[in-house]
Amino acid sequence: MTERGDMGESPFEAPPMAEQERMAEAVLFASAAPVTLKELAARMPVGSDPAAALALLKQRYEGRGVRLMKVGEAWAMRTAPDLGFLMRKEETETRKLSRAAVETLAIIAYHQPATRAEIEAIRGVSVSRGTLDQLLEMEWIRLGRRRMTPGRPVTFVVTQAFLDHFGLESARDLPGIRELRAAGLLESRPPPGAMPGPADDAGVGGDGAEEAGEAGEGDMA
Amino acid sequence: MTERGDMGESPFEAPPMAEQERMAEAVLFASAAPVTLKELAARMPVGSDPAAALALLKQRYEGRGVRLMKVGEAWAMRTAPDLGFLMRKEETETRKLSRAAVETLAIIAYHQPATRAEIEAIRGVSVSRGTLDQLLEMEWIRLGRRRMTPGRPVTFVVTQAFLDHFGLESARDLPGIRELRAAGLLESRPPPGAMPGPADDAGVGGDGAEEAGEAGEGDMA
Amino acid sequence: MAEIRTLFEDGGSGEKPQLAVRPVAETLVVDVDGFEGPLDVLLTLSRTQKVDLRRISVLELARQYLAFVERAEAMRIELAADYLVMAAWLAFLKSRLLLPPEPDADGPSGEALAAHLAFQLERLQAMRDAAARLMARDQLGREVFARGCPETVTRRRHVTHSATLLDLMQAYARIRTRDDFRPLVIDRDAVYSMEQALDRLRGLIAHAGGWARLESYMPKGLWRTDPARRRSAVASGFAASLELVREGDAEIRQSDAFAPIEIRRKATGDD
Repeated sequence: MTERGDMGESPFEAPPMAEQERMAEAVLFASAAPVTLKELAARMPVGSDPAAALALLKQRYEGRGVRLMKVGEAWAMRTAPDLGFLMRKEETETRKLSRAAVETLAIIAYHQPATRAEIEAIRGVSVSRGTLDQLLEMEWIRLGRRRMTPGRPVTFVVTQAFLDHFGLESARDLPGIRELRAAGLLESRPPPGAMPGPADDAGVGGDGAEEAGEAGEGDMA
Repeated sequence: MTERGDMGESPFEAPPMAEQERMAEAVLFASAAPVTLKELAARMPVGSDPAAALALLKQRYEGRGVRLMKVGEAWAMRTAPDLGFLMRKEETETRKLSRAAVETLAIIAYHQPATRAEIEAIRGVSVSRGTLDQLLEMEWIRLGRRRMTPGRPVTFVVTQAFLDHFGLESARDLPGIRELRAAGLLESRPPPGAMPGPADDAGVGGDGAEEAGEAGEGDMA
Repeated sequence: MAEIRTLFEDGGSGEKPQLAVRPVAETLVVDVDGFEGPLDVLLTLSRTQKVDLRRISVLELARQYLAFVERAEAMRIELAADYLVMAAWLAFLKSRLLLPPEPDADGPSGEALAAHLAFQLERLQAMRDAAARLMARDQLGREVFARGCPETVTRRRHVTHSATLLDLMQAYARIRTRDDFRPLVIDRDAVYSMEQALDRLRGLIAHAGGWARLESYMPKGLWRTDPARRRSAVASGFAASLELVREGDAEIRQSDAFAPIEIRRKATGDD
């Protein structure tokens, strides 16, 4: 096991075993790659017994946060596998919700219960499945009752989690169009063409409130 | 992989001290750069006492081939300096610093925070832009706070990488700094009257510096 | 300040003297490019006195420095300005130290100036010694080593999406005002399609009794006020009315050229 034979007779006396252990420890620590017995022997003073030093070292690190491991024909120090969780950094990254998702969410909040077709009609573009899935997964929207119209489409409503996140008591607390305008969030020019949706005074979140008066005039058809 | 739940009954109960020591050991061992207490605390389970774990760890590695060292506000595992000869293979090519750079570095370390004018007053020559650039690039110095004197000059201080490189716990542990201070050689003394210097107003920014005059006048031939 | 070296192109020996074995006095001129400023020259000159820097003879030092400058001038070596400034200052200091102080002389005494110069030299020497001690320390990567194969910390990323109430309100306001943002939509704002007109007309005349002007069934809002839209609405409305007649659902009439077109549901028709 030892390679002492390779060294031949030495005029120097090998350092004490405890010292050899320290040496092996330092070499393994500083080495970028696992170290073979041969490499270790080449670095340690003539007459050293790297195998014995490693055996001592292995024993010393038993049960510690770091251990001496054999990697193929070489040796390396590695963190104990049960502490692997320390080597992971959990990072929570907060990203802005996409524009499509925010708009879809806004429409559902203001018009709930809203069908997909309604959302698309208001946004003027089709709503991707992914957007709704994301909002469902975030638990900001959930499925409401089916609309009693041909095809019985599903409706979407906002959840309690949504209200909690946005600090709302209910969806009715969302500022109306007039307030949005007063707050400078809406331009004062009238929308091109009458648009479906709750007018200033239209209750938010009615149950499929009558918006029929204007339906068919705008994009909703 | 062990998750936090295995550590104790409650997720808020810190693991036993021996376990915390293992964790600190693993984290420090795995990192080439010094790890701050704060980083360590962030990685260890809630309620852990990284400082206490490090104290235990430092004791454990006393006299070993690898040591736990304090570097500024951080901690790092480093090989014992007496074993450096074994690691010749790992030796990194360090850039030769010019005499001007070495002197400038020493002046910043011993006088920090030091302004450029102060460095020039001590060396009696102007500091070339390249010298400071080199030290900044090596990350051995960095910009400190501006001096609250006319012109609000920038100051330079040494970094954690500097401390790490020279095995210093803090700038207070610089060799001979106490003696130099006791001898008054780290004080900034404005010259009496006009003295030639690299800059006209290379006045050494004063924290209540005394006039000279106490240096043996009788010795003047 | 200009590089000292460039000022001594003709006098430089090409070799930089070692700090420890730098020749003094006699060979100063040829090796002057190895010096870092007048303070460095003074510090080197002071070594000839072989005394503690605190006990140095500044007067003697001043003499040596002035001799050094004279030599440089004799050899037509152009000295950097600060060497000359130092020479002038030392000449002044020399006179102050040699002559008895004038009773009404203002400014610091020769002794105070000399003391400060001695302090500067001592401080520079102290910093040089400190630098040497610093560089003699065990250095990372030379005597002391860091972990050779650091384990990388894997980062696990959790992405949380978030939006503020303001985002929500702005998004809604944006939709309601139909501002510039209309992604991937073919802009047909100004086009009132035949299908739209048909739907509208069909729905409306079903409830209407008698003859009514076709324009009265036109959509409201901008479809009436905006010329481009109005044109489209009129055209589509007329085409739709013809279509309804063709289908047998409506009748239209016009009393005269350019007179209003009237439309009504065909009494017999049902839908």
